Amino acid sequence: MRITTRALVAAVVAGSFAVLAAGCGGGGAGGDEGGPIDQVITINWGTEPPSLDPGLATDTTSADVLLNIMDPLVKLGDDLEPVPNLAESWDISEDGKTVTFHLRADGRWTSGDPVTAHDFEWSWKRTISPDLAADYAYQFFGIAGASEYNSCKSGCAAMRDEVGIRALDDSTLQVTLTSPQPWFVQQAAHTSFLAVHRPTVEQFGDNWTEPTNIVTNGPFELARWDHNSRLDLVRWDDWRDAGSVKLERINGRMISEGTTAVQAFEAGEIDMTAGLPPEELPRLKDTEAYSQYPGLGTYYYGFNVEQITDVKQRRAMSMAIDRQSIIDNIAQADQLPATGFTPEGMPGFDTLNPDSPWLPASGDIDQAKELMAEVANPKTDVTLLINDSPGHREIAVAVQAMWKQLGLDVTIRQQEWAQFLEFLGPPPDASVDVYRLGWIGDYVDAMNFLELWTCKSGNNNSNYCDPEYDALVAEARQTADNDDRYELYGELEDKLLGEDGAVPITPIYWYTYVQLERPTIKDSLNVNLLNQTDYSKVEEVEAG
Amino acid sequence: MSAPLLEVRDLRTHFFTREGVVRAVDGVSLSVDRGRTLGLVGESGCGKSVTALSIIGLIPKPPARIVGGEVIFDGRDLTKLSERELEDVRGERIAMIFQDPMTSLNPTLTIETQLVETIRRHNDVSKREARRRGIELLDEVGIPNPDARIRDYPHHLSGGMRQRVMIAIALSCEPDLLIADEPTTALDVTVQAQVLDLLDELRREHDMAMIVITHDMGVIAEVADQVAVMYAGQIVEQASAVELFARPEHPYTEALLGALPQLEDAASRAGRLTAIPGRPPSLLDPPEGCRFAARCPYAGEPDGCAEHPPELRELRPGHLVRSEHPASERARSREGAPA
Amino acid sequence: MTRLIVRRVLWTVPVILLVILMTFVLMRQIEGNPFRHSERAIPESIQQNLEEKYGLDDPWYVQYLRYVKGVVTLDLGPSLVLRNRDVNDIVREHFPPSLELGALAMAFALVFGIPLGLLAALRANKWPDYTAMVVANVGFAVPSFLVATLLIYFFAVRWGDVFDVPTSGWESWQSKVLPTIALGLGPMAYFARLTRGSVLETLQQDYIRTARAKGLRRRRVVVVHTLRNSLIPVVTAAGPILGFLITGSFVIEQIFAIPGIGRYYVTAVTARDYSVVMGLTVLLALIVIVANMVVDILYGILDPRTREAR
Amino acid sequence: MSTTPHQRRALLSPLRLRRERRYPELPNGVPGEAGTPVRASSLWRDAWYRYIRNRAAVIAGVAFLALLAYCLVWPLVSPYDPYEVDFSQASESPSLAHPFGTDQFGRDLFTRTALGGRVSIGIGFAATLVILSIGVAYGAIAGFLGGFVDNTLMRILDALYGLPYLPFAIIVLAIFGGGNFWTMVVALSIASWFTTARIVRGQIITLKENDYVRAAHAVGARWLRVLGRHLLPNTLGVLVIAVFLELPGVILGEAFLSFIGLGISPPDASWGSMAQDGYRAYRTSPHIIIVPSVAIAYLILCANFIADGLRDALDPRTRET
Repeated sequence: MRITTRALVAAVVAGSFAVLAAGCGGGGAGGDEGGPIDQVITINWGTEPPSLDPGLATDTTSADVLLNIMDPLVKLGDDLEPVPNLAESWDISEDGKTVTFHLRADGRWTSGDPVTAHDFEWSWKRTISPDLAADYAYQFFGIAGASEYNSCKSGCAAMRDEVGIRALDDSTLQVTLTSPQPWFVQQAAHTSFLAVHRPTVEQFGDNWTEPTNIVTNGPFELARWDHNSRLDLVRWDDWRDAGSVKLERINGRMISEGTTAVQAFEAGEIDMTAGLPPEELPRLKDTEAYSQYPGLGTYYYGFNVEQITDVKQRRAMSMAIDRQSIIDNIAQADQLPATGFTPEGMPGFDTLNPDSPWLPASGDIDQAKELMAEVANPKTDVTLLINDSPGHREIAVAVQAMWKQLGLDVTIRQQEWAQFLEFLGPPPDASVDVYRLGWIGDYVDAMNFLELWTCKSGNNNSNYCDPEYDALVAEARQTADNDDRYELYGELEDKLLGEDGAVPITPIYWYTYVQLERPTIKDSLNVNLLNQTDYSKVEEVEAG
Repeated sequence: MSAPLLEVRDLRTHFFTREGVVRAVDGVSLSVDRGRTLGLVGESGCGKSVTALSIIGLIPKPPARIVGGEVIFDGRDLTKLSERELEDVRGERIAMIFQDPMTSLNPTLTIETQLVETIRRHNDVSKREARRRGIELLDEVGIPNPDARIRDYPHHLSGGMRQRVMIAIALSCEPDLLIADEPTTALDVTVQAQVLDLLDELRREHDMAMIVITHDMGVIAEVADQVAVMYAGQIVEQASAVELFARPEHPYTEALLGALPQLEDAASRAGRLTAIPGRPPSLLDPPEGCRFAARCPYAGEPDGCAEHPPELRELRPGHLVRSEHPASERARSREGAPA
Repeated sequence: MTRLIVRRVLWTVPVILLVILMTFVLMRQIEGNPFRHSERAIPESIQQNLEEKYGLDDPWYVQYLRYVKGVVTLDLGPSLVLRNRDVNDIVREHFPPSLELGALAMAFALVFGIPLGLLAALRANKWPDYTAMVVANVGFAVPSFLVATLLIYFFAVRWGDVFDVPTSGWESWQSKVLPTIALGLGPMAYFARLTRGSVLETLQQDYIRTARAKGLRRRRVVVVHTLRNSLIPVVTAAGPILGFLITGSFVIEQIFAIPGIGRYYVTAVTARDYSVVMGLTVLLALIVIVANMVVDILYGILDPRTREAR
Repeated sequence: MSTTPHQRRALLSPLRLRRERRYPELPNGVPGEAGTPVRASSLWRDAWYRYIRNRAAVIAGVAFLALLAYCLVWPLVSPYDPYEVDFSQASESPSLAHPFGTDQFGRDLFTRTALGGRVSIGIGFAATLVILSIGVAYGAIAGFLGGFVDNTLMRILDALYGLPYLPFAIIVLAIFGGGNFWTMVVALSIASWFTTARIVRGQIITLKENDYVRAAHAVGARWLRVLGRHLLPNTLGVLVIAVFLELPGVILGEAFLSFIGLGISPPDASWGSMAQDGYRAYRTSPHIIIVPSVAIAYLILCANFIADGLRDALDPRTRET
């Protein structure tokens, strides 16, 4: 069924100029023919969600779906602070090591069973268990006994009981942490911390997430899942707060190619899509459908400090990069030129941001050249490692040209993703001098960014190792007080990028999320800093 | 005397190629009476096959085109007929068989299909009836066990057998004229005679006229009533077979006959016609005068052969020749002025 | 004929084993970790759990034998990347669209290509010939991604209201039009050229002259005598092309967001999903082998000479 | 022997476009046929004469040489640095200063297309040569040794014949971690030689049965000498044709791989990777995808017509008549 004609009629009825001005159809596919607002929208998930099992999901697409079909204990508010959801409240013990969630009594599974604290205990321990071999088991490693249980070889059952997750009764969930972790409650908003329906999982095994089997407990139900093609959600009318949910149905396509997605949007086939190709942004920016959200992520270039040993060279190279030009000409989504590693929007940003002298927004080629001249044994043949997804290549070419002015001969080495990760290490391959990467927050605390650069971090691809840095990170972990901790984060940032910083990395920009949204739903749509959309709050409205 | 069955008058078929106009058939006239056999003889490339194909309108168009002349068959000029009208003549009134039986039958269809489609094309009969006739025909042309053979594909049969199938197909609608283009050239020596005998026998039985095209004087001697000798796109001599063999006039005919081995000797066949020194002229740009002049042992300055093409003239009743130096005249002049 | 088929089927076994071995050896050369999909590191213990779960810590010959066994028992094992899915599921879900797309494109190529080539040959060196051959040459030479892009832009975006075809997807019949054309245009051009050449060659055959000398109507000469014999090289070329269309359409699948096997193959290689790559490669080899067998059979039907020769 | 002769013919004849008709017993003087005065020329000179009579092939040949000259010479004399990034001139439409416009980095596309052509054509020919070498070796061994070896090798080919090479190319590129000139060559040739092997083997078998080879063998010439002196030179014609028949497939393969992001590393470019750059920008700057795509089409057209011309000039079957 095509929607163009009806949608145009609908638009005229609603007296909307915007839809016509956008030059395309509008409204959603499906739904009843009656009113102008059918509360059915069609979105683009982008890709196939690799898994709808909260224990196994590791990616943003799966999270997008899961957070709308499942009921997390807490959600994140506008400032990323935890907001009660299925847990109506929580207590944190004096020492900060014990967190107790109090669940609402009206949580229900689609099977009719109530959602209890026991569900969470079982689900979380399932994710931690070595049998499931979940990638994100480590999300739980802040819980006492979790990492031990995950790597157990024998006596696993006993170790399972040692894990600090306990349902005291149907509505009380007590978690014991290894250290005070002020971000733990926010972390509980992550998909890994959702509960699964035990009888269903036990009955169907790996196939429990198929649409015919799955039992969920969120505002929407999985209506249809054609792999790599369609994933549709419908409102679950028996959800505890179904009255507040406006959308009746979310039809989801899976269009991974950005150009294709934009075409589908302009042809009126979808009402919303992210993943816009940067090349298209100048054209799309002027349309009403374009919208842009700040993101909690950093796009950066990392130096292999064992290859580019002189800090002055690293500083010079960092200064030579014209970040604003890269943003304006290549990335094109009004990203912010980075002034530190931790992105703007992170709680405590004002305190911790180093306002690094090595990261001038528009570059400072003269000073960079001066610095470069002081380098005793500069490494002039530089290999820059990037992966082959769209976008990185263009930035690399620009940076290559910028560094050429410092007399550096940069070879861009483009590798496909899995191989690229192998080369990154850690430790990185000796042939790598500079690499590109991005980091997007898992949870809302600068720790999530700054712990990357500890000596033993699995994500420290720079060979940077400073015991003082590690000590500061350890101290911060034990510091429950936010302000004190933010001070420590500031020191960490200075170590990286401050006046005397080692500059093991040179952040380029802080992410923004851009997407096209039909004006009829735009105002009610909200994408948070972690790039999550809560469709239970979305409504199709008349365009303003 | 009744009108001949086929009369070709001043036929000109030219090939229009990128290099220029090739005058493959350049003013050929000949006639065939009902029930008689005309032998058309000449070396390869002289235009005899193109003449035959022009008669039934099968020349490759483009690049070939009949640029002049008439082909009067049974009172109708075939060159004036449309393709559809010609299709009705072909197979039904004039049939043709070709040199190479190995390639002239469609390898992907059974003998039956190829016979039946011909019969049914020209006769309004049922499939069954057509098949019955087909078997009869195969029997008539001497194929053993015809009701089994009819289901075979051509590649099951030997060359001689295939040529018999071709003959059966050609005869299937009782044509008035059968054109046989080098019907025996591709066959084994032992088979050649059988096929020729068969053709001659069938001609008599069915009261057909026949044009036999060949470069083999032996074949002519065996089957032809009348003979036309072609050279470089033109008829150079025409007479009854008896007359021609007894008193050849054109130096070219003489050479052909002179080169004829005494016995049917296959081994020397290949060399037979090239025994005449020199090569025929290119028809792309034929010489203005006599086309045989370059190879003619008698051509000399005073005769003007090089400038003025000789006309076809009747030396004796029924004996035409295109030469300034026919044998009989040469003999006379030799008598007058002994060397 | 039957013996031929039986022999070909029997030969399939060693060839499939060879393909498995080839793929296995190639895949083992690839560096990369099927369990690490993002820049986030995976703790050692979790990595070990995963390798144990999927048997990647076994010696290579054990793994190879497991793959062989999987192929024999038609159980291709679990995907290493899509955690809730078996390779069998993936094949079942992603193969039909590819098969359909390939078949449609093939049908398009044949239905338009053969008549175009025939027309060109029958009007050789006249304007229909030149027109057809310009179409064929351009269709053959222009890369399919440009064709796809232009088709989408003009027919789905620019004049979308007129033509009523969507830009992407694989659901309604309208959504299948543009991908079919984009994928089928190249083969169509190829078949047109092939048919033209083949018909021209057949037309020179002595048996065509015979058919005409028999007075057969032109239509019969063309359809029964010329076309049938001319199709032999077309059929021969069609086998590999079908294989290519079904499996090699990843660019088209990508551009049109079609949930097919070609698009998935690239993803699987990139993600180091060994079991999926292995399964898909074997499937692909099977398709090609079957396509070749079909060609041989068709070939035997079209050309009786080859029927008994074997 | 199964299907070989016809399949071989199919492989050689697909692109046959202009071929003089064979006339029924041709009259003297019709070009290229019996009766033409015998030129005492070698096979290759004869082929050359046939080739230059084919107008389309001659035009294609000249066009191809012009393309080569452009790709090789223009970057040396171009006023623009093909690597210099200048965003102030980004994505300009074709103009007098930039006949093909500029790309997203403000680089002159006329210059970059020439550079991309070097890479694409270079990869194309290198991969084709690798394919032919493997194919010749395999085909020659099979055709020459015959018997059991031939049978086994050919059954394997029968089954693999038509196996799409792109999936294997993708795996190979993953092994190397990405594309550069030589990894692309390996990727594009690793599973593409089956067809060539069949052609060569068929050719060798046919020639092996030829009288002069038998004669050479009968007078005691060694096989190796027969192979070197008689068989391979006679296969050469087929191989020259095969180069231009394979080329379009390889060029397109390179373009497809580049298009899905497995192409060669920047700032170098091939036509395929340039098209990939252009694809995402096609709405605002369509010339960026059209220029390299048209270049690919141009090259393929040239290769097709050259292959046609060469085949008509060299095809032994035409010669025999």
